Amino acid sequence: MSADLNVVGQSVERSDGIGHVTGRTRFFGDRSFPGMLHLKMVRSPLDHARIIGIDLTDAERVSGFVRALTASDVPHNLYTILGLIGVEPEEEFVLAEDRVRFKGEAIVAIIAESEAAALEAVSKVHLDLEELPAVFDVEEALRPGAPIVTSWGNNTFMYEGHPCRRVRLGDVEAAFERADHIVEGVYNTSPIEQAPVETTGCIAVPEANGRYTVYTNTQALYFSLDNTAIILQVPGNRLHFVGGTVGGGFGGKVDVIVEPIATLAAMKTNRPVRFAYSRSEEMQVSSTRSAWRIYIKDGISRDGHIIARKVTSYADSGAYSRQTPYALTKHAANAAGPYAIPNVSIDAYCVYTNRQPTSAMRGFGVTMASFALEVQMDKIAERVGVDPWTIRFINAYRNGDMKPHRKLAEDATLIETMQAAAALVGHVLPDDLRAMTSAPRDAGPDGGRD
Amino acid sequence: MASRIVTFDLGGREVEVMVRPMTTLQSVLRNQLGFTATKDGCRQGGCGSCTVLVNGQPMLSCLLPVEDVAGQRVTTLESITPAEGLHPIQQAFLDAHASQCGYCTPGMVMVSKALLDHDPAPTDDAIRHALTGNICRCTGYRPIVTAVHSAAEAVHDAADAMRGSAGERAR
Amino acid sequence: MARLRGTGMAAVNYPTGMNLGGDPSQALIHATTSGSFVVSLSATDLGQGLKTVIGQIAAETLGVEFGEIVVDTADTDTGPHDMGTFASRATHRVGNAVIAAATEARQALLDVASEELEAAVEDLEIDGHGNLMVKGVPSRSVRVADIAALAQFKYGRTIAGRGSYMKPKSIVDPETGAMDPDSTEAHACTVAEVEVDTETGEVTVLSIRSAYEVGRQVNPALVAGQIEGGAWMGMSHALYETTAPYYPAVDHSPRDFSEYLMPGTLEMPIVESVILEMPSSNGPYGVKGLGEMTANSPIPAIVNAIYHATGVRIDELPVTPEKILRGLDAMAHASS
Amino acid sequence: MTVRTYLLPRSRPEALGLLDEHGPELLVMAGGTVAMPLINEGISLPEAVMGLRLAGLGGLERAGDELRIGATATLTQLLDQDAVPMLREAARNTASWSIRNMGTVGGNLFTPPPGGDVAVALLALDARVTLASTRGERVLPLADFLTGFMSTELAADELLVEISVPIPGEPTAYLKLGRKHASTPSVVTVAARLEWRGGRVTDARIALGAVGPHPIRAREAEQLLVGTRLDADAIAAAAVAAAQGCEPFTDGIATDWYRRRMAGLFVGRALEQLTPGAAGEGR
Repeated sequence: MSADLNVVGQSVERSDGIGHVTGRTRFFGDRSFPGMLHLKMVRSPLDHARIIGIDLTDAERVSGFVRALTASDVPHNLYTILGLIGVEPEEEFVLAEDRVRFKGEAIVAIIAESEAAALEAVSKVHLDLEELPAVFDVEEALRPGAPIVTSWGNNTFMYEGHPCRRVRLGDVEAAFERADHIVEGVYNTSPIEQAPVETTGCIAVPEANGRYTVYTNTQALYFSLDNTAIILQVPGNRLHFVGGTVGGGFGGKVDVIVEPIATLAAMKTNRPVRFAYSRSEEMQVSSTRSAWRIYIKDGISRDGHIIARKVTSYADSGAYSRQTPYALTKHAANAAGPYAIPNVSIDAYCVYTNRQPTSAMRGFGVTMASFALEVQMDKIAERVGVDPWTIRFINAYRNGDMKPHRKLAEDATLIETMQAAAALVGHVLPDDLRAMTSAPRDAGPDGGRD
Repeated sequence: MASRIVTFDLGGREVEVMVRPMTTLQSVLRNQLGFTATKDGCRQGGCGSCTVLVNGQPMLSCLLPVEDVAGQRVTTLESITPAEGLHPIQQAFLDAHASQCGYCTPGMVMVSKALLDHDPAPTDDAIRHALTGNICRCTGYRPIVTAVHSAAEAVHDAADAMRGSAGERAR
Repeated sequence: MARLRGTGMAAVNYPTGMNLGGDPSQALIHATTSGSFVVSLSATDLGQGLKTVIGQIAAETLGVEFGEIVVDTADTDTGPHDMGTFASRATHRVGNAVIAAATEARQALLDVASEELEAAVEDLEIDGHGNLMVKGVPSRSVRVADIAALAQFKYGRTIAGRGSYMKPKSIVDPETGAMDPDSTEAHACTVAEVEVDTETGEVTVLSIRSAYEVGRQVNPALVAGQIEGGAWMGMSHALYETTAPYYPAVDHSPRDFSEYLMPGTLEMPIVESVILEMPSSNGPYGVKGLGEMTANSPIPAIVNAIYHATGVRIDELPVTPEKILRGLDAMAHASS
Repeated sequence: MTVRTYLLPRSRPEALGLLDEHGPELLVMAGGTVAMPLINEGISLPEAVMGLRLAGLGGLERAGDELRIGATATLTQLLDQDAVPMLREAARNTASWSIRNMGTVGGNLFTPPPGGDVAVALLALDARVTLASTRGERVLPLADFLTGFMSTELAADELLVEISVPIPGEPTAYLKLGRKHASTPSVVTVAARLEWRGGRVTDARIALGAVGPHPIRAREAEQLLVGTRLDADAIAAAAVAAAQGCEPFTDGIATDWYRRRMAGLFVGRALEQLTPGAAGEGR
């Protein structure tokens, strides 16, 4: 087929390459506008607190101060980014109302003539906060008596009545009973900052025709526009979003955090307003990938076939869940790995704590599953007494196999990929592994197992 | 808070700017002069995306009050881009796919320029050491290191060709 | 001082696209008077090269040179809806939308050419280099650019196309988790080689070698770039990165790039890869999604290699020198 | 506070005069690599700042058996000199090229741990600092100048103007452990210098960085070495003493446990480099 193609398959030069090497590629922050104002946030210094009072008096006296925005200025101050695709409930505040749930939560937006003036005014906003007990561990948050982060009485995201995303195939407990080996593991991963070299930001500009143009480095232009329209309670046609050139994303720029408040600021001042995260805000305030704790229990037959896999995963969502509930669904769909396992049980919990919120990052729910599963596979190999290649080959899924989520595998090529990797590193595979393919199983000796 | 006028050489032309106290060179370049090739990745001196050359030495424009460079020679990526085509370092970055998002590229090119000006035939070790202050989140760095090697060869070949055309072949 | 070497492997799958679907991407294409084609999108390029591969896919489908394609993105006033660039979806979704739009535009082009050349549409072909001809009759060949101009000025027609691609939304069964959570699956297998200093616990990653099955490479140099950058990021996640060094404690979270550790030019391992292409049934020209997965298999491969080298199992990321040293201490204590 | 006054004195007397005039609220900045990030983010909000880049306090010269380093000599200048190899090594292991072009030797003495890698070397070298004010000058051993976490002997009206370093006659060792190989904070930094007579150590200096509130001397370890032939037992004893005697802290880079352990290990590794006949001798 490749022979029939002209340019697909060719390493043509990047179309933005010359712009990149000359510095002419225009990122959002390379624009500036006459009269542009700057927005900086007053953020919670505490992990969990009740807001008693906000005193703006000293801030308002700062030379260059233009105005402040608080929760009452935001037309629809409660939202969830995934509300657009039906994920509920609305849970996050653009600006905090009565309570802050993590250190760094936005409370007051300060708009000023310069960044320096904005920073100075931020330093002069006095917050009266009453500290509340906080919870930081993904399992402690589930224990009775733990401080409750959400507004609905427990610390889990609810999946259609369940506190976790469930996947069930076969009967794991029965299979554990007849397994020759049980291998258990618990895996922990740290939260990860996406760390694009360009921080998240935007500039909102009032136009002559009453519309607002928002130059943004969002990864999802319409997601940002639609959420902004909802939060500001304006028709979408008042908004014009321009982007498409992003200085690295890695999932860090799919949250709709900067555009709504910057656009509101432009509306309230009738001036262009720039709001971009500082590097420390990017690291300490913007959402990260969740910390994960993953428990795996596997039942294995004497010959090395995994006959049952039970996975219980907890993603620490932080104070707001953003895209994380969806990551748990993706995680649950992939938490058995690329293996044919007839009995699977997966419970994946999205848990709220008083940490920095979490959201998307490259590998959304799967990277951490792959880490846990592939370390687990080595432990299984060691227990069964085969090498790491063999254990993966004999368990590898093939086309036509039913995955735990009950979709039949269509594009399985794990076996061929492992064969290619073995060849690349000079690892000589035994003939039976070399002869395997991902073709659908027949009724032969390799097929039809439990 | 009186503003001051600061004059410096930017890529061979004298520029004069009026600044508030302690305005950074980065801010002057980007916000006052529209020289936005110099990037803005952290303002902490940690990412290298704002690297410019001051009297030929790489420095971080986010940490440099513009008043400190009054009367001095500042070189940015705009300054080294020729009227036609590309600087050999730019060409090498393009050919090696040493940019993905492109945000680190200006800083990387400027450090590479300083390196090749100091040392036209750097070792692999010298290239790697020169780039330790510049963060790239996309490429894994190897394509960038490869580009600097190629650029060094290209500069060297160009010099050879020039000598050759001058009829000074040793052979 | 002992330096121990070890090798570890890992094999992974990665699903393409927003997992439950319902995530449309749209594209519009029109020809200019000079025969260039403008692809209008609202999808974003994060640096992975979307603008480039979309240009390639449009050129391929239209049968013109890559240089004739202008990719105009992303502007909500001009670009039709797109869900966004994430979930390894962009090349798959936008690519499919662009194929649909280009196919429609190509048909419009052929319709005009059919009138101009007085030949049936079925008898026409475009050669991939901007020449439109009657099959088997090289003498009856015109430039696509000329047909584009004639369409505007002689026939008063648009040469344009609309395209959309959406995987229908899958509803998850809340009891069993039955769902359709992918469009296709790409695969990778990585072998990592490490050296561990048993006195400091420091890990040097010597090499990361991988096989990737990606369906179809639209642009091999960009694929290689994703793999090289992803291997680095995987190594970074395995050994360095954290915003909570002592989870669940919230202390010592980093503020800058000196505290948020990532490997640099002095830590680069050898990265090698081979690519398999086993086209997917639903991706544009068989594409699967590669972008996200390249950081995945290196992580467990490195962790497994550390175990192979030292006998210390670390089940907690990142694997810091301190964790290894404590593991070595515990092993020495147990055996003494 | 938006910076309202930025002073850029062109000479040492002008700098001292301005310092006197503006008093202790004046933030003195040399290379800006520590102060500017804090100002840029609004963490530090000084009203008035004095920059020393043009104050004529730079330069670096060999004078007899001393290396005299102007307070605003850059770390790059330190890397380019060859009179004191240990200082070259220290500069090479500090930050990145651009930062070294901006950061100053004097500024490094005020950089809180885990920074201050050059100060560690200077401490092992028995450097002395010259402090000047409109009242006059005084010279202090660096060991006495560093008094606590981000605190020194510097009076409010004084400027650090020069660091003088006796050029060592014997080989020295300098090792830095970071989590990466360059441009990274220190887990531990060790600088060691020994004097010998008749195959025995007659004097020892071991300075440690990132394992105390400021660069510190491992005095007990130093004493244990004097009189020995620097055999394996002596090295091991010194390493243990250094590890026990330091005051490591936990940060995002390393725990106190790991820093203490590495302090011992790297004191040992540094001393091994100084063993007669060891590779690396001649530094």
